[in-house]
Amino acid sequence: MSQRSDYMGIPSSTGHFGDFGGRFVPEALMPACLELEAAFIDAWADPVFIDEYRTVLQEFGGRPTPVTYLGRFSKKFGVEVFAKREDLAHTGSHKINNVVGQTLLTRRMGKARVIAETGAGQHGVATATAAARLGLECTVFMGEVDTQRQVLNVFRMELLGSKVVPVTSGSKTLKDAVNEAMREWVTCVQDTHYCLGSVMGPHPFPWMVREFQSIIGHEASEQLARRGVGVPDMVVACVGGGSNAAGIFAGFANTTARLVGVEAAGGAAVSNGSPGVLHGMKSMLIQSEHGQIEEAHSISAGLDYPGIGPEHAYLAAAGRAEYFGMGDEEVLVALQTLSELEGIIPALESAHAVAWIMQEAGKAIPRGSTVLLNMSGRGDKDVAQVRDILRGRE
Amino acid sequence: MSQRSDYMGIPSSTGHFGDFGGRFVPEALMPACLELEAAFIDAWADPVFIDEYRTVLQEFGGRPTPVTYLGRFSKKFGVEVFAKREDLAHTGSHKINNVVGQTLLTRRMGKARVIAETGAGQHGVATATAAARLGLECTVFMGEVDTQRQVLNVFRMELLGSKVVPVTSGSKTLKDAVNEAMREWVTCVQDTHYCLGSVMGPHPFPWMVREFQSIIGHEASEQLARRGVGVPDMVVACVGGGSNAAGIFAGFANTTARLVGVEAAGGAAVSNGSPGVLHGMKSMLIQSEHGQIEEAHSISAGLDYPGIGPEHAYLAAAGRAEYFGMGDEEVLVALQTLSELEGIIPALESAHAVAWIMQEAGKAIPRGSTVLLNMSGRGDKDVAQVRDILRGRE
Amino acid sequence: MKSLEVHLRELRATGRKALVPYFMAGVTPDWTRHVAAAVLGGADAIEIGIPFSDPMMDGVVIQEAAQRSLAAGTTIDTICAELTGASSGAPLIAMTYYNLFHHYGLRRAAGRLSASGIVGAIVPDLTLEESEPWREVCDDTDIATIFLVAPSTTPERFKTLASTTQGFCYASARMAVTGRAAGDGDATRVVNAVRATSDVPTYVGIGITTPAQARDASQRSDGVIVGSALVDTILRGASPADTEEFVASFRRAIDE
Amino acid sequence: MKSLEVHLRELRATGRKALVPYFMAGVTPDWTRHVAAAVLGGADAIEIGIPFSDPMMDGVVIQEAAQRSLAAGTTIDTICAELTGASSGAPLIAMTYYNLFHHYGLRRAAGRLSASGIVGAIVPDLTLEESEPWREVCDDTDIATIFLVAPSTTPERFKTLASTTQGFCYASARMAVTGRAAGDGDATRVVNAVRATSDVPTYVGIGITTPAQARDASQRSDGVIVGSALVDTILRGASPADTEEFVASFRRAIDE
Ligand SMILES: Cc1ncc(COP(=O)(O)O)c(C=O)c1O
Ligand SMILES: Cc1ncc(COP(=O)(O)O)c(C=O)c1O
Repeated sequence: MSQRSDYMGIPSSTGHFGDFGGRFVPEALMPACLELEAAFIDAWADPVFIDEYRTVLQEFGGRPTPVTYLGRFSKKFGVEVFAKREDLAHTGSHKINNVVGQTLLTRRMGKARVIAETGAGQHGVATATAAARLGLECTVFMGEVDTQRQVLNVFRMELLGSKVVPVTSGSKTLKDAVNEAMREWVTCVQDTHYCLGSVMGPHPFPWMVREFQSIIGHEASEQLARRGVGVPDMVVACVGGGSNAAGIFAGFANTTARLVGVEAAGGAAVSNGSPGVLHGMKSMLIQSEHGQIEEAHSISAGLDYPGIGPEHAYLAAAGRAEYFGMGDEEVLVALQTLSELEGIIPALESAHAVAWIMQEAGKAIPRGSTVLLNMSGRGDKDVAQVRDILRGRE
Repeated sequence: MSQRSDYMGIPSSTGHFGDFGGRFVPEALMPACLELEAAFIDAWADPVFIDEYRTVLQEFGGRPTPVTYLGRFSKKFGVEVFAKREDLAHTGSHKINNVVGQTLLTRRMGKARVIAETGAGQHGVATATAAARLGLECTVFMGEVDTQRQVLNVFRMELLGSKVVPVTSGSKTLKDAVNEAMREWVTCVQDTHYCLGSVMGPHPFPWMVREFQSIIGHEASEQLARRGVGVPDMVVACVGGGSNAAGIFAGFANTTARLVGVEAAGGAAVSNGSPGVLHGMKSMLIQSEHGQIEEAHSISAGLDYPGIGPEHAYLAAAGRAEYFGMGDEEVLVALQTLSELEGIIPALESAHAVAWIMQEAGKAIPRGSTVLLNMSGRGDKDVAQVRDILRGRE
Repeated sequence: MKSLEVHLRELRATGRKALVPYFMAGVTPDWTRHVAAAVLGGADAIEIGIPFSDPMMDGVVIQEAAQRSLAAGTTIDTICAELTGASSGAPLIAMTYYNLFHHYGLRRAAGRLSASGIVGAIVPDLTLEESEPWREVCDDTDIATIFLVAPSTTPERFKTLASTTQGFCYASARMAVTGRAAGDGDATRVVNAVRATSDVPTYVGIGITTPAQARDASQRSDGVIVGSALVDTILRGASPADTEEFVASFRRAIDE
Repeated sequence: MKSLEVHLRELRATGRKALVPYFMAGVTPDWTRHVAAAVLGGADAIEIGIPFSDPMMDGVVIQEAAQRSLAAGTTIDTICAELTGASSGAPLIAMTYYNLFHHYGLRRAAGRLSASGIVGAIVPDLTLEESEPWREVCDDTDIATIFLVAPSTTPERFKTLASTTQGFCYASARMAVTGRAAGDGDATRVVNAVRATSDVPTYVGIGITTPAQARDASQRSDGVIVGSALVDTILRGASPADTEEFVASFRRAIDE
């Protein structure tokens, strides 16, 4: 197992993690990226900012989230599994960590408005939430197909005072929502911050979002230490853009823990993709033989993204983290298994990580290993969909 | 303001709070009530039990829940409002506190099965959750009308491994579900615990559930003290059966804080009811001139109960707490207002307390008062309903 | 001793096993004629159900009957009015839930029942521990308060309940609500537990649905209570004559 | 100096304002005839859009054109094949997103473009900071790499961009993607900012939709780029003759 002491530190000055990352945006956005980078560097070195970020996450966001020992699940699969409970954070997933950070930064930069992209709506709801709390204006771009699939999340954002704009270009889903948010950002970059939802996009987003999410890993590391578990043998997280995984990996990148990211089989940018440039970054992407970006396909909307954050591409290339794909079928079974055994209904996204553990317990995960699972979100948002699928089979 | 030092202590040996409470159950259930009382007294004096209860709530349930200062809301209404965030507890409301306690007690009594009643499904989902965690068999009784209104909660319980039994008697809603659970309990009391969902039913339930919920008030009191707020001027909570209110009141019953319970106007057992006997207790009930129990009517299923826990009836009679009703209209507005100003979508139940604060700020609540609001649950479960109502008006 | 108990002890002394059918008052307009018919058919006492919105101890049949009766506007007053003057020839025992009496006013309720000829009351959700106010007001009338015992009842409670009940002791044969499980279940054990501490007449109820079951149960006790099976026939349209024959069939089996 | 820049500087020296229309390659089967028609109509250079699935800098019109073209199977190779041999009479400039070149292989892509007669490339998501690898492989060909400047560009970046761009400097008149807002917005300020640090020809694009706007913008700069407005007519079925007239109308306005 490679063990260097400099993983997940500060990227190069141009925002590169090894061969990946960087900035690939219209010139119109470059000044905003630079301004954001400077503002973030400044804020992240300011104890007052950090204190407010932490306080808001604690008093508003529900942090620290607990680590739950999954007793019956562990017994059944012969590995010792601890779950970091991001499902208990406000709005139901880790997304709140990032948006609290970015909205505070927005205010600090003197901007009065945020825009965001969203797929199923989790990041959109989180952004709308954090924006409401600060009284920031908020517009969320969402593929038209997704607005129809997720009418309730659209309504949630509206309740929170945000405007939701259906995106009708391309495949009308998440990647097009990102494109559209970027296009919008070009027109209003002066007074508007683009609150990106994962460790992707142009520098400094992948780094900044990872920093805002790293509270997951730092908390978990401390919690496991306090519980006497110490460094787990393995840390497992699902990967869409990769923010929850980056967040939890950050607490263990320079330990002996094996880091495993689980992508949707139908959107496995590391396993099935190739290097490319999209949405402002160089990373691993699912693309056609001609370099056209392909749509990802997954039962879980949050993993329906054809790319992965550039730092993950780097961690994979460097051999520090491993990435695997899990299919929809196994994910459905995992969701049911965890619900029945532990009383925790995981988000379909998070269920990818559960499924991988179930599949590999006693194989890639030696019996008796300690495994830290990132329960990135709760399954409430997915219950209607899962019900329809399972009922459809009866 | 009355200020005695003995509110919310241990009820009389027969389970009375003043004129209210007691036990009104078929003889077949009396031994079980007595056994439960003894088991609870024993457990609640056992540091090992208390420690496990607290640990499970912490590591599994997400406690302590934070207290959030509602800055924009406070500014708008001229009172200083702090919200105790039970919406962040596992399963989305305070209900988890009670079911964790009762399921641990079930195991301690050597019983392998729980039954529960549920209205909209919150208590049912919570019970199914806690039962899954301990591997207890679980059956939930739910009015047939409610199973149809809340198909997703039915599915959630099923996912968690519970059996949901639609109740077709009477009005086919919550009160009939309680009746049916009681009827079932008669048949299986030997190996089955009835996990009642609020501070109601025969002794020791009202006391026991209040004790399991009092963690809300004790935490909040400590949190406000640590924040320098000290004892708030007022503590406001919604009241269905009254468990979240009892839980938060318990931390302030013997302080100078005014205690306010907000019922649904269409189920205001204290304001519009009269003393009576139902579901094993003597309390305030909504009933016809002939003593037939009437259906409660509220936009929020969780407050759709024609009674109130007996200790509340006592606190009202003793003048220690005040109870008011809020109508559906005001509640809808309150839900929207809080969402937009604070990024917290409250449960419709909790929105009753919000609505009362909005109505009385500057009136019954003097300007500048500090108010502790119990955010008993999150509104995600209600979003579809609220959307339908608001859309229906457009 | 209340007159009901005097009467039932005398009955027992004759060697006759008591047959106590249950009727839901007001379930049909001619319900009092069913009561009279039951007496003709050989009933020794009659339970008069007063419908309550939330009958926690009752199964679907009696729930249904209660709902029909309530829908027809039945109240304590309407029942008492219909009973007053209509002598049935057998003791009448009210059966209902405590809230109705509580709401009506305990003293007023006891007086009203008594004035209309009722001599006993079964209130399944009124526990021994909570019964004092009710028993006190009944002391000023001739209404006997009848308690239930159940298979789950503890030895200590058997003792207190058997010594407190008036008229007879209602022995639940099973851990079940009315009309749910059939058969006499734990009847023998429950009856013997009562007999071990008291000589009060002890009748078996809950789950007696056929003449054969009634015969078996009566052999181990002082009598039987037949509820849901009879109410069911009335819900399905039985005439008073049918009721008379229904009761008579149980009578014959018991007397065999 | 790349031949494109030499050519465009010479053009400027004649006092003629450059008119650069944009075409989406492959959007119709006869797209190369539209290109030729534009030259007849008075175009001085042609932008050839290579369709990309995720055109972050483009508005709805060019998105739509890209989708149609992709659906028809357009690739770098098909475009180059169609261009090869078809001399258009004006310099051809590729415009697309970086992933296509990256995926094709930078060196291979530059070679292929060059071999089919293309002399410039506009890659709007290729920032100056990331452009070195691409510019390096272009150095082995005659492809000029054209950079954009925008109203938000800082003084420092104006300097570097104006000195790095080859062929001409693409001045976004507005903070907008293609085809979204009309008018020349901040054109004067942006063009002047470039001119303050460099004498590279500077053309205004983004938001030039009418001949009048083109005239205004060309008076403040060295030329104009017309994109969505033209693509829109082709999407609506314009013939090559229509295109020629469309371009000619801009030509006339500019030359007035
Ligand atoms: C619960 C949950 N987990 C994971 C993800 C994937 O995002 P990321 O990989 O950035 O954590 C999402 C995205 O919506 C999500 O909602
Ligand atoms: C969020 C929430 N609040 C309040 C209640 C009312 O119950 P109680 O009065 O026992 O707190 C419920 C019941 O379902 C609930 O779900």
